[in-house]
Amino acid sequence: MDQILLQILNGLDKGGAYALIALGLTLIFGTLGVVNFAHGALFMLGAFCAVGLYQLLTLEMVSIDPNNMTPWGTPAEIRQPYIEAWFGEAGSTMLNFAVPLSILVAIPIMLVIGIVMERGLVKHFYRRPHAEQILVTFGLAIVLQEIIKVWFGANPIPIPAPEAVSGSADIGSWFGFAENAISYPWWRLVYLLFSVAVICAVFAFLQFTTFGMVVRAGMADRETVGLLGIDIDKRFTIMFGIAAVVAGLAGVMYTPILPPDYHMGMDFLVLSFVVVVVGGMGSLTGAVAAGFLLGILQSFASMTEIKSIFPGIDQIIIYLVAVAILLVRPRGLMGRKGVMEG
Amino acid sequence: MTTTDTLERPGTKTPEGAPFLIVRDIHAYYGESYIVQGVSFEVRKGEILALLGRNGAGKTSTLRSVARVGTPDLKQGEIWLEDAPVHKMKAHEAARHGIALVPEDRRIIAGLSVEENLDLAQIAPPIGWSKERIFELFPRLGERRRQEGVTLSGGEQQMLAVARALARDVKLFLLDEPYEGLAPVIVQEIERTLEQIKEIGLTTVIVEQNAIAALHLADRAIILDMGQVVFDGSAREVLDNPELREQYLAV
Amino acid sequence: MDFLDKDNLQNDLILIAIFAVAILTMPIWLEPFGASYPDLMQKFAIFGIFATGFNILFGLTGYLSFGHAAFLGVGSYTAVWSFKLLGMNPIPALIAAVIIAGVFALVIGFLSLRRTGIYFSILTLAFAQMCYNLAYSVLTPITNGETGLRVLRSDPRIFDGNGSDTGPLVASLFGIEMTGMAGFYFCAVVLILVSWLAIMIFRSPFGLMLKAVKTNQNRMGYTGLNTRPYALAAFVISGMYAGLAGALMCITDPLAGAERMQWTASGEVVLMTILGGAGTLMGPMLGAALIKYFENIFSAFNEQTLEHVFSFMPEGMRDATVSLAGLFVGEGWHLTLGLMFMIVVIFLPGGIIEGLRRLAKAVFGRKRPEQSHAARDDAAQTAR
Amino acid sequence: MGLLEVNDVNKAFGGLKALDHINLSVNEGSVHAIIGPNGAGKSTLLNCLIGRLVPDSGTVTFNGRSLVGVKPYEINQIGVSRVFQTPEIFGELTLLENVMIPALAHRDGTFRLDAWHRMDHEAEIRDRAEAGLADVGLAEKSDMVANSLSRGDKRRLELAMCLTQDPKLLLLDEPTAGMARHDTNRTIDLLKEISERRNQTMVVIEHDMHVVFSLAHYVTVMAQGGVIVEDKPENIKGNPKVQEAYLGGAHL
Amino acid sequence: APHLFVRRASAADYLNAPTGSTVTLGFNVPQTGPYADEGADELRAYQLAVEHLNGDGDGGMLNTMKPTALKGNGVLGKKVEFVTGDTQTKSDAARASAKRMIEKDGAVMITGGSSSGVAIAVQSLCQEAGVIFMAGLTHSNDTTGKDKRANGFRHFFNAYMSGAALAPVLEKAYGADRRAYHLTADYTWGWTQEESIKNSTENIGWETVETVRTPLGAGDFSQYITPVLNSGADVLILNHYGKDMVNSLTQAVQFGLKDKQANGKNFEIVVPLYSELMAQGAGEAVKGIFGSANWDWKLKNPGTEAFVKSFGQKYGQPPSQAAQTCYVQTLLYADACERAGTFNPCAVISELEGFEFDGLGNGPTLYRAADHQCFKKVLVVKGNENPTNQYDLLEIVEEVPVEQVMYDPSIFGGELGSCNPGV
Ligand SMILES: Nc1ncnc2c1ncn2[C@@H]1O[C@H](COP(=O)(O)OP(=O)(O)OP(=O)(O)O)[C@@H](O)[C@H]1O
Ligand SMILES: Nc1ncnc2c1ncn2[C@@H]1O[C@H](COP(=O)(O)OP(=O)(O)OP(=O)(O)O)[C@@H](O)[C@H]1O
Ligand SMILES: CC(C)C[C@H](N)C(=O)O
Ligand SMILES: [Mg+2]
Ligand SMILES: [Mg+2]
Repeated sequence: MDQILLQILNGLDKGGAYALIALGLTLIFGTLGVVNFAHGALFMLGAFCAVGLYQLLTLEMVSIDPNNMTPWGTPAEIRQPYIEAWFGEAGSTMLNFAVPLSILVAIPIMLVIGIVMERGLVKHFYRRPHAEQILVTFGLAIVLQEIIKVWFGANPIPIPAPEAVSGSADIGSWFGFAENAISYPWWRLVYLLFSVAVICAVFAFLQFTTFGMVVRAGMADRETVGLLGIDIDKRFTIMFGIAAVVAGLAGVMYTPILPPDYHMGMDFLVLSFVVVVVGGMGSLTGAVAAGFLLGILQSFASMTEIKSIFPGIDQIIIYLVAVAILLVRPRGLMGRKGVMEG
Repeated sequence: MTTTDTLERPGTKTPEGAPFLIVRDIHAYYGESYIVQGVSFEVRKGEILALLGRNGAGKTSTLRSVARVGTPDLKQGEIWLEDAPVHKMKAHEAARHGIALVPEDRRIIAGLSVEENLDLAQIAPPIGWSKERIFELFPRLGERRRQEGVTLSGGEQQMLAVARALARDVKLFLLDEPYEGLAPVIVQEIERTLEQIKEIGLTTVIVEQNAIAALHLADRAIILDMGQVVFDGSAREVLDNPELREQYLAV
Repeated sequence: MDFLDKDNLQNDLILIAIFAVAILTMPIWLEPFGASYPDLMQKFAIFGIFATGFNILFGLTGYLSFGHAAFLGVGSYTAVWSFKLLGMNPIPALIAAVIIAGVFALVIGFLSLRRTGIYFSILTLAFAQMCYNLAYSVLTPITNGETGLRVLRSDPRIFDGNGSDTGPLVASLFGIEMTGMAGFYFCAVVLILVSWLAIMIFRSPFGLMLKAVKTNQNRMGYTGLNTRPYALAAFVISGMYAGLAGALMCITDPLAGAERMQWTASGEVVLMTILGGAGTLMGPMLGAALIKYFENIFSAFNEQTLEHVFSFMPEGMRDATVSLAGLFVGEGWHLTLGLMFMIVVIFLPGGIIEGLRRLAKAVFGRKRPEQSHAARDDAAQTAR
Repeated sequence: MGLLEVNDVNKAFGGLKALDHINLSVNEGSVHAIIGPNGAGKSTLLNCLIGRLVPDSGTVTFNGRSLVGVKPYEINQIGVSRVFQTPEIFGELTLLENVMIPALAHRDGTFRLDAWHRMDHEAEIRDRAEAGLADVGLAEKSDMVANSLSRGDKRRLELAMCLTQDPKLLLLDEPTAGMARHDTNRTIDLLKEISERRNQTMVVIEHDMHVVFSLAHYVTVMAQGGVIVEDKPENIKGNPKVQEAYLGGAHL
Repeated sequence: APHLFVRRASAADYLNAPTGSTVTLGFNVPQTGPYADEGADELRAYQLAVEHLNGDGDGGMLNTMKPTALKGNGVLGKKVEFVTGDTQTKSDAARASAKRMIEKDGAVMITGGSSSGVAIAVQSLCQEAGVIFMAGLTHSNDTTGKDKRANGFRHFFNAYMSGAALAPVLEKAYGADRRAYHLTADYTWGWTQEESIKNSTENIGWETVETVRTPLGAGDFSQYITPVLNSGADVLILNHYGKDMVNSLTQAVQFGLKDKQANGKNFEIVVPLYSELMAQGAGEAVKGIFGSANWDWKLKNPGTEAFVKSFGQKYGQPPSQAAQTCYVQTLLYADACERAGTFNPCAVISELEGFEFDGLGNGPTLYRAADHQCFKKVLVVKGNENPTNQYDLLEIVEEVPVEQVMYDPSIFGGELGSCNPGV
């Protein structure tokens, strides 16, 4: 019983992550119609905003230690983070909250990245064939990745969550289960809440303003929307900026769960495409629903009981479900007609 | 048969009022095909100009150039609306200056309901007729306000396209075959609307295959052939000149 | 309507003849590029076949499959199994691989083609990823998992397994080992044959129907044509090309690994095709060659080789140049690849072939008197 | 019994009755016009004939065979061809290719894997296609890409595509809309000639009364999903119901 | 082109016999993908080795190796040159790269790799082609077990040795009454390691509760970790490597496994195969966690000290175990050539087979003739609780003597075959 509850919780959490990662993609891909293979790279850049800030905060004052030598015969160094040297206690607190602080840093950075990317590159590709969009965004993704690799190396870089939420929560005891029967890492709960909050914010923005409708209209027919006096380019740029921020935030918050490396974007790329398409092109609700659905199913498919009946099911469950859904429902869970069907 | 030298400023012929729209020697291309080959004309405020010619003459291309839509690409020439240099604008800027184009293929936006199609027209200023007023003129649209625009019948779509232009506060109305596919009763209705519009003093350029109907409405007419102006004069002149009608309009 | 010109067949024959000569003389003219060693030339030919086949589906019908690597993998495994069971003759391996890959393509295509656009792409992707994941783990008894399936001395090899068995375990056709240059010529001949087939398809009524599938499926239906079998036939044909390519990989090097089926491998052929020019006859092959060249030659540069290259410079400048250039080669070759992708799409929309066409136009002016048939056809394709 | 029999067909979109107990009979060799106000259900009716829509109830028989639930390509193969209100053409192909495709479909059926044939050996198909283009006056544009045609020309292209198929029944949804008068007249002549020479059965939807009265042997007037009158053209003109619902004071 | 044939047909009795004043070695490492950093460190070591062989630099382990025939004037009087390539950690790419080195660049020996799949694939390629393969990082039992080849050699240890070395230490630390839960990367290497560790822990009396296979590159392992919580296990064994291990370990710690109590004992995590880079990637999470290693830069012996010194001075950081094994493999190969007096693979193989040496950082070592596997001490290490500097991530717990990790070469099956000189 607790096992099942735990898997449900875990599935929800995974689903939250999938939904959040797919959300940024669905804004660009499902809404603007650009097959954005650089989405993973945006996610990765977000994570590296956190890495960058963390490294900035842990920048160390290096002084030569006269009493010690390294084993290879050069003088040893004494290192102390500037931030602690300068701010003492307050400095350590900042360091502790590096990840949440990164959110503040990542929002403007990702916004600028998104806008620059749209203005400088993607803008010219709205009317080009999807194939060319794939090639150019994939090229961009590789370039971004390699730049990060040159700068930060290829090895994962761990970023701790704030201490207060680094342990795990004894959720079971809240609901009257035995002690420690159901415990779950705090940070993952935070991530789940964060996903829900961001998803709601994006929904609110697109549903309660005409922005969403205009962008949808612009995607269907830019020319006509222009004839109605609307500067659709500007809106597309904003949309792209928002999507980049969403992707970036998903990345920032993911760092304590998965130590980021330059390649992490590619690993999530396929998954996020699958989630968006299973959800249905052009539907935010669909993407979110698909994210949660796939997360929960994946969680269950990994249970030993199920794996012993269908060996290997956990490895293919996402694709299997994707196939099943797409064969039964022509446009995924709730896709809109005519979006990327041709 | 009168053919006007395209270089001559037609505006000088009719002295009353300064020209409202000046199109001066515009050249436009689709990629490498040279389609609009030096078209010039002027329209005075409150006037209705009929733009006539055979299929492929370049009527649509001319209208699209004036509305500053991306294709065809206007490579040379000037377009002035009052004192505004329209040729330097993008489509949405031109629209904000009061130019409205009702495109020939209607361009109802997929995925949006009838009402949303109208809402869309009322996002950017200047805003024109209210939705209520529009639905009064076109009750059929009112009945179908929640239906997806593209599932309307052909004629209903045409109504929506006209309605969408009216929803904006327009100075210059560019109509590309507004009667196409409409039943005679509706044609009459739109004709009446256009007459009303004319009374308000709205300046209009209308492209229409049904030359007779257009000429009855219009003050002046231009005939295009092979991307060039071959006639520019009053609507009466065309109606009275069977030779001209025969040669360029085959009526 | 260029393909209706009277002398058309003749034009095509000239085209394929030139092509054949170009391919067969590769060892000579690739020498200055450092690409004239057998393995790389084999890869050019093999991936040329793969991309050409992919183009029959994507370039003509517009269906963007993101799972074609699965058929390549299936072809590879089939070929190795044919070696293991039947013997090291490449011919049965080729035939079996094409058939089995065709069967897979038939099943996957039948299901995936129920959808269009991105939904189709994701379906193919999902099928291929399932194949990959299963091949990597659960199906290890058949695929030998991560290590890859190889021919072992203990395998039955009905037709040549008996007797003293000390020679290397490589495919051999009538005693000619299919490694090295012999392997390359074998691949080259197959490439020329299937390129001819591709030209035939492009020029056939069937090919025209495939183009029609791309532009307007509704109209096809109202014109009395059933689009599904056309799309499915294209899918199966291109799957067979992939299977063929997979088999050739094993013929020149008898090992089949699961990573051949991963999505990145499917993505690679997509990139090759678009890079060269989707829908053009020769573009995909060019794209394939370019990517393989980068992968094999650019990744091999290191500081030492760079210093050789820039040895004419004064020391300080050389060091700076070497460390700058070092960013783009060796471990940085991906960076160059990414930049190349971007530059090609940005400046040569429609791919390299289209770029060449424009270049030719700029150089020879508007009116090119006698243009080769392929160039014209390619131009017509990319202009769309 | 007519070549085409539509019997008590109904079709609703949500609450909207687009077709309301429609009956229609088209005799072999006749030109049957359908007119009616916008939104009357004319196009919807054609959609039910070609398999794009399936009627909610009622029967449609063509040449004694039911068309309900039959796939569009099969319906076309048994001889029903349609020109659409918004042109459906192969936009990225040249005009000649556009017309050769129906010619091939007519000859080869719904599917044929003739990958080893060569188009340049298909002289007969090509001649046929060129003749088709010439019929509608597009011969000299045969190498253009269809998307770059003006609107009126797209119409004519589509007509050419349908004519090359030699259909038993030709459905025309506003074939002359957007055509210059001159070409409208040519199209009328062409259709008339075809109707007489081949004894071609046609159903024409038109708002241009000139076209209707020049061509039609029978006219069905629809309004609000139903048939209000069916008669010879001469009788339609004066019918008060038709006047009110449709013609207004239009100059005929 | 013509020279291709010429080279093949040259008078020498083995493939790629160096004709000029230089000899070319092929360094085939992952330069892209998740193991790129590891590959970069391997490449550093190779370059250092070449430098030392050619008599540049301080000579490194050339000075400590015993016995040695190396003179610091290249190999057999020929200057050592090298070519590099990217394996991408994929068998196909690795083989393509190795083929380029053999066919185009004329390499007489290929070395490198960062995965057993790649190592086995390249090893069999070298066997067919007729050059020597000196494996880099590869830990699967298969490399010198069922997939062993006459032309291939491995200095690195394997999963069996990891198990044999770890078990007694684990017994000492955690007792004999433990219930273990395995999470295993679902591919060949993972399976062999799981099997080896399972066998050796069961030998000391542990019980195996469950062995669960996880897909390669899963990223998020939470759905595999949650079932561990209430499974009745009190030890989690992570048969993962690289990024997978970094992620699974980090996440296991986040799920509170390290602080958990089970069966009245502290819950423990074990990572049988450790590396410095993984420890770096996992950060805090590695503290106090046991594992095994082939070598560590903090070892106290002359070879290690010499190597760390020259590596550290050149690159400003200590070498990883990947670097060490690659460096050593290069020296061993060069030494064997020197002793054989030729680069002919068959002669080199017979020099390497049964070769006993010392001074290369691992203490006395034997290249066993039966399976071309090196036998030497194995280190049991533990994540350092109080690192004094950024490189001080692992702490050596025990140097397990070679006898304890020795096994009978026949237990893994396989067939060496005969040497192939390539002509
Ligand atoms: N997108 C395009 N690309 C290339 N040529 C085009 C394009 N659109 C139109 N043309 C060509 O430009 C010429 C003028 O077209 P335009 O649409 O302006 O004619 P029109 O007078 O409006 O005709 P119609 O009465 O048929 O609508 C035609 O010859 C047409 O073929
Ligand atoms: N898919 C649909 N969904 C909802 N309503 C539809 C759909 N298709 C058609 N309609 C409605 O059905 C009615 C009949 O449409 P139809 O297209 O048949 O009209 P029509 O007689 O062809 O008119 P027109 O002369 O304007 O083309 C219209 O009111 C239209 O809005
Ligand atoms: C790099 C190795 C030590 C581990 C690796 N995963 C292998 O397969 O062997
Ligand atoms: Mg027009
Ligand atoms: Mg209609």
